[in-house]
Amino acid sequence: MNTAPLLTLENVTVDFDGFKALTDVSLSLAPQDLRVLIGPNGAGKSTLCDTIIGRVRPTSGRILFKNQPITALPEQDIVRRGICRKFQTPGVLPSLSVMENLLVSARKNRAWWLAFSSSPPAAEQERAEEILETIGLTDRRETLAGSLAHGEKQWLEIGMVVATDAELLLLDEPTAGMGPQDTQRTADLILSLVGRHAVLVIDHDMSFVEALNGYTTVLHQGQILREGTVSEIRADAAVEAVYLGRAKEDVA
Amino acid sequence: MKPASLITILTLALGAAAPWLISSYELSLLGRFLAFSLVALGIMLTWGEGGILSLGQGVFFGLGGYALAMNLKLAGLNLANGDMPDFMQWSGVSALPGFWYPFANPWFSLVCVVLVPGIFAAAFSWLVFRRRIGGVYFALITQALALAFATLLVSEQAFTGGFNGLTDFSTFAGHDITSQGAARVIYLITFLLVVASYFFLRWLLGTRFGTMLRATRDGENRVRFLGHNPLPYKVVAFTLAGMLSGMGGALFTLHAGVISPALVGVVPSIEMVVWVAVGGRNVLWGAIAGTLLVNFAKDEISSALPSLWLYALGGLFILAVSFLPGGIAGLFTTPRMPRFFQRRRQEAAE
Amino acid sequence: MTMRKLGLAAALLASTALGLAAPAHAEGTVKVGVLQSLSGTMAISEVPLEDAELLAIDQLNAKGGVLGKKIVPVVEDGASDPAIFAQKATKLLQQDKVVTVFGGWTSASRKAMLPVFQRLHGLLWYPVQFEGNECSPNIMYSGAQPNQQALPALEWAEKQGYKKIFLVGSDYVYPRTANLILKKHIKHDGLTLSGEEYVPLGGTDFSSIIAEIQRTKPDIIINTLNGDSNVSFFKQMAAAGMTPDKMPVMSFSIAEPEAKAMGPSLLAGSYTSWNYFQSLPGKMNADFVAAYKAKYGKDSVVDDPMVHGYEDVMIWAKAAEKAGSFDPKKVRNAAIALGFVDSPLGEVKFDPNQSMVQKAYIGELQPDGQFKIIWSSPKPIKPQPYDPLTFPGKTCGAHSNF
Amino acid sequence: MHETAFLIGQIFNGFSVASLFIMAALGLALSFGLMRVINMAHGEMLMLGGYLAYLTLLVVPGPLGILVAMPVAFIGAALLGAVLELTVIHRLSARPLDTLLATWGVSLILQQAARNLFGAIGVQVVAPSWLNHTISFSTGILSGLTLPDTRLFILAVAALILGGVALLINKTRLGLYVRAVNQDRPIAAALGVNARLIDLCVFALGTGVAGLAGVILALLGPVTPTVGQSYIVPAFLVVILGGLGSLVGTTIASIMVGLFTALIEIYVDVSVAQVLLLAFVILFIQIRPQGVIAVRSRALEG
Repeated sequence: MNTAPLLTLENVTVDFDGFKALTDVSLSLAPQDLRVLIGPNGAGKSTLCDTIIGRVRPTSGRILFKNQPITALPEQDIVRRGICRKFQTPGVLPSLSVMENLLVSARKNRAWWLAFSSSPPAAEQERAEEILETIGLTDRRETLAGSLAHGEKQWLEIGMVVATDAELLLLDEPTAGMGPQDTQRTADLILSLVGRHAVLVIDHDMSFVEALNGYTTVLHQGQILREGTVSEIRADAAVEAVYLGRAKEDVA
Repeated sequence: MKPASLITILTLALGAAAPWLISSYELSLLGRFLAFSLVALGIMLTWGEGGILSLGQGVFFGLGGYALAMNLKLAGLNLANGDMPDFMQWSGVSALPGFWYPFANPWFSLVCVVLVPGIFAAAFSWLVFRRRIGGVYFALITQALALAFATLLVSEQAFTGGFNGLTDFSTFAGHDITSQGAARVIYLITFLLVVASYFFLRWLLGTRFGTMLRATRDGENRVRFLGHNPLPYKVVAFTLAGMLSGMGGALFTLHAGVISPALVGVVPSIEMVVWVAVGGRNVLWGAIAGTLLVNFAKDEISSALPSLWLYALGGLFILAVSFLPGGIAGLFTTPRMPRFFQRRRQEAAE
Repeated sequence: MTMRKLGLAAALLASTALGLAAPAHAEGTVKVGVLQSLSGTMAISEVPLEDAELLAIDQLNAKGGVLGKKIVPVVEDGASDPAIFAQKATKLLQQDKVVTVFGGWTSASRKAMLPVFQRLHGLLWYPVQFEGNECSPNIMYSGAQPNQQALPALEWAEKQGYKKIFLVGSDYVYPRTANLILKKHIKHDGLTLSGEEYVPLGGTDFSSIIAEIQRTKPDIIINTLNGDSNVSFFKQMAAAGMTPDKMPVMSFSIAEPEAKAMGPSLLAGSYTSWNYFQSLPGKMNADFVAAYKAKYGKDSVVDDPMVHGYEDVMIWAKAAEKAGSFDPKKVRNAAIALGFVDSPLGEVKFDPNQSMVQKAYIGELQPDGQFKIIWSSPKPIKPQPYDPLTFPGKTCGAHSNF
Repeated sequence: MHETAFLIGQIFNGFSVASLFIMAALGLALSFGLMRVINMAHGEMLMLGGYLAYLTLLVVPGPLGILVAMPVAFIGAALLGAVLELTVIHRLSARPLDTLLATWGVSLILQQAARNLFGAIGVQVVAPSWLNHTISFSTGILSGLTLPDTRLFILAVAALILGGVALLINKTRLGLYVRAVNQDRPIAAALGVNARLIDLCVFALGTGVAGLAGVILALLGPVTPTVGQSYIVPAFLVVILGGLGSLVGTTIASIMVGLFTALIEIYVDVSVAQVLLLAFVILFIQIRPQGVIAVRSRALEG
C-alpha cells in the first residue's frame, strides 16, 4: 500500500450549539482503500460525511485531502479535488432522465459558459454509457430518474458519484430500503469500484458490512470506539455492548 | 408535414397577418398582451425550469419601459435650449438631470431597454443567490423589491414623473408612432420579438445549460456536490428573464402610450406569475397562451363584473397551482416537471 | 413538444380575428362613455362618481334625451390602472364610437388618456380637483385648479392668524405640486413653513411625522394625504393628544363619504376646502341630493367630485343642444359660450381655458358627518391652470386647434 | 423640544413600530419555521381581526369593547386559519412556492369578500377613551417628549403575546411536540407525535395571533379590505431577517426593522426609508444569510 494517505481527519470536532456531534475524530484513508463506517443511529456517521464534503464545517480540527487542507474550500471545489458523496435518501435529479443524470455528473470541465451546446463531448458520453452498464440501468436510459424504483435510484446515484471520477467516494447507506437480493448486488457493485477509487461506506446492515469485508471503524456518540477488521469488530465486547447486540436482533 | 409544424406555421401566419385581420383596437390589445408574454417567457425560464420564483418581474418590466419612455419623452425637445419634459417644470426642477441626457439618443435608449434590466437582474440575483437565499426567501425579497421600486418611482417625481408615470409620446427616432400604420409596425416588431424569443429559449433549454438549470431546480445540493457551482446557471437564467421583461416593458410602453408605477408594483408583478401558472410553467407556448388568455379574459370580465374578476383571478390561481401545476399546457403535453408530490425534506431544510 | 403545441395560441389569435366592433349609432340614440375605476384601489372613490354620472344621464333621458336622442352610457372599468384607462378610452372612441367620455380621477389616469383623446379627436370631461399645469383642447376640467381650492384655504388660514404652517401629504403628484405652489405663497406672504413631510401612498405609520409636528409646533397642518392614510394620521394624532380642536388641520381630500366612513368623531372640528358641500343651500342642490338618495339609498352622501361629474353631463347636454350637434369640437365651443348656468354648486361656467369658474368654500366637519360652511369666496374664482407666482409666464390660451 | 428628547422619542417610536411588526410577523414565522410555507393571506388575517373588532364593538360598545374584541378576533382568525390549513396549505405542503401563490389567491378572494360584505371604504373602529391620554414630559432634557397611552398599550400587548407564545412553546406539552417536529419531523412522527395535528395547531395559532394584532392595528390605522397589504411586506422582511421560525430572532428582527425605519426617517422621507430598508435587508443577508438567529441543526438529514 501507498504510504501517503489520501484523506486525513485530524481531531475533528463538530459542535451544534452545545451538542457535540463529533468529538476529536481522527481518521486516515489510503488511496484505493475500502473503509466501512458503522455505528448506531445518531452516532455521527452522516455528520462525518457532511464534514468531509464541506456541508458542515468543523468547529475545530482539520481535514487534509492529498495533504492539502480542504476544510475551508467551497463545496464544489472539494468535489473538484476528488471527493464525491452519495446521500442517504437518494439524491438523484428526478425530472432528468437516467442518462442526463449521469451526463451532468460526468461533466469534466464544469465551467458554466461551456454549457451552451447541445451535446456533451464524446468522451463524457462514452463514460456515461459505461457506467450505465455497470449499474445495470441500460434499459432505463431515458426513464425520468424520479420514476425509478427505490433500489434503482440508489444505484443511479452510485453511478453518478462514480461518473465524477472522484478518487474518494463516500457512500451513505447505499442499501437503505433494499431487500437482501438488491443488497448483495449493491455490495458487488461497490467491490467492483475498489481499486479504481477509495471508498468510504456508511451502513448498519451487518450482512452487508460482512459482504464488503473492509476495514471497519465504529463510531459511537461522536467518537471513534474501535477500528479493525470485520471479524475483530464482531468479537469486540464494547462494540457488542453499544451496537452489535441490537443490530443482530435487527437482522434476525 | 407533421401536424406540429403545421400548427406552428399556421400560428405564425395568423400572427403575422393579424394587422390586416382584426380591428385596430383589437390589434393594440393583442400587441400589448404579446409584449406581456415576453415577461411570461422569462418567468417560465426562471420559475418553471429554474425553480426560482420572482414576485418582482414588474421591476425589470418597468426598467425597460422607462428606458424607452425617457427617450420618447425627450423626443422633439430642444435640449440645447434648456427644454425639459413638462412634469419636471412643475416639479420644480431647474435643469434636465444629467442621467436623462444620454436617453435623448434613441439607440442608446434601445440598448438600455435590454441592458439596464439585465445588469440590474444580474447584480441583484448574484447578491442574493451567492448567499444561497432561494425558494420562498427569494420570492419575498423580490416582492419587497417590487414595492421599493414602485415607491421610489412615485417619490422621485422630479426625475421619474412620479405617480403619473411617463406618457404623451409622439415620435421615436424621427418616426411618428401614433399613426395607424405605426401601430401595425409596432405590432409586427412585437410579434417578431416574441417569435424570436420563443425559438431562442427553445434552443437554450435544449442545450446542456437547460439540463443544468433543471438539475439545479431538482436538487441544488446534489448539483453542488457533483462539483458544479449552481450560482451562474441561476444568475444567467434570472438575467435573461430580466432582459425579456425589459423588452416586454418597452414594447408595452409603445403600445399603451404610457408607463407608470401602477404597472410595475407588487400586484402587477404577481399577476405576471398568474399568466404563467395558468398557461403552464414548463412549456414555452403555455406561457404565451396563458398570458393572452388571462388578459383577454380580464378585458372582457372586469368591465362587466368588476368584483367577479377578483374572485375569478384568485380562484384561477388557487385552482391552477393546486390541481393543475402544469397549467393549460399540461393538459396537452407531459412536460418534464419535478415530482411535485414527493417530499424532499433535505432540500426544504436548507 | 407535441403535435398540439401552439394550437391554443392559434385558436386565440383566430378568435380575436373574429371579434366584431359593436354597432355604431342606433337610430334615435347617442352613445357616451363613462370610464371610472370600478375595481382596484380607486374604485372606492370612483364608483360613487360613476353613480352620479349615470344619475345625470337618467335624468336627461327622463326628459327626452338630448337633441331628441336617448343617451346610452357605455360603462367601462379603468381598474385603477392608467394603461387600462388609455386602453378603454381607445375602445370607447374607436370601437364604441361614443360622442364624448366622462371619467378619470387620478392625474395618472388623465395623463394616460390625454394623448388618446388628442389623437382620436375625442372630448373628455374630467371632474376632479387636480394640480393644474395642463391644458388640452380635448379635456374639460371641471374640478378645482389649485387657485380654487388650495390657495383659498391658505388665504383663509392667514385670515385666522395662523402663521406657522406644516405640510403633510401622500407621496405623489397632487400633494407635491400643491405644496410647491403653497410654499411659494407661504414665502411670498411672509408666513413660516414648519415642515413638509410625505408618506408613500397607503402609508400607515405616522410616528416620525407626528414627532416632527410636536417638535416644530405649527399653527395649522395642511393635509393632502390620500385615502386610508388619513385614518391612520388622524388616529395617531389623536393618540398623541393632538385632536383637531387642539391642532387645526386643513384637508384637501376629505369629503362627505370619507368623513362618514372614518367616523366624524375622529375628525370633528377639522377643516376642508372644496367647491361644493352637501350642506350648500339652494333648490338645485336639494333636488340633486334628493334624487341621488332616491336612487342609491337614503344613507348615501354626495361630495364635490360627484357633483362635478353630474354637472359635466348636464353641461355637455346643454352645450350639445346649443350647438345642435354632438360633434366634440362644436360641443366644446358651445360649452364655453354657454356662460353661467345654475347648478347644485351654484352659478358656474366654463372659462375659455376649459376649466370651470366656481366658488371656493371652507367647511368645518360637524359630529353628524356634514360640513358647516364657515367661509366662502366672495365670487366665483377664475381658474388658473398655472399659478403665476410659481410658474411665471405660463398660461393656457383659448384653444382653436383640436 | 430638546434634541435628546426628540431622539428618545424616535427610539420609542421605533419600538412602537417594532411591536406592530412582531404581532404581524409572529404567526408567519411560527408556521414558516414548522412547515416551511409562507401564507400570503396572513395580511388578511389582520384585516379579519379589524373587522371582528368592528363587529364586536357594535355588540359590546363602551370602554371594554376592545378587550372583548381581542379574544373574539383571535378565535375567529384561528378558525379561518384552520380552514385554510386544511383546505389549501396541507394539500400543497410539499410545494412551498405553490403554497405561496395559492395563498395569494386566497388573499385576493378574502379582500373582495370584505369589500362585498362591508364596502370598499372601510369601517370605523375608535380607540376607547381610556387610551386617549399621553404621558408628557415638560422639564429636563426630556422636555417635549410625549408617549401616547395607545402606543404604550400596544407595546404591552405585544410583550404579552410574545411572552404567551414563548411560554406555550417552551413550557407546555404542545410546545414540546412543536419543538420536536421542528427539529426532526420523521423521528417525531415515529415517536408518536401527530405531526399533522401540530401543523394545524401552529398554523391556527399563528393566524389567531394575526387576528388579535388586527384589533390592535385598528387603534392606529384604518379597517379596510386592503389594510393587511400595508403590513405584510415589512412582516415578510422580518421573517427573512429573523431566521427560521425563531421567536427570539423574530423579535430582534422586528426591533431592528422598527428602529432602522424610525431613525432613518429623521434624515430621509418615508418613501426613501422603505427603499433603504430593503437595501439593509439585502446587505444583512450578505453577512448572515440565515438570519439573526441561525439554527445549526443536525436534523438536516436525520
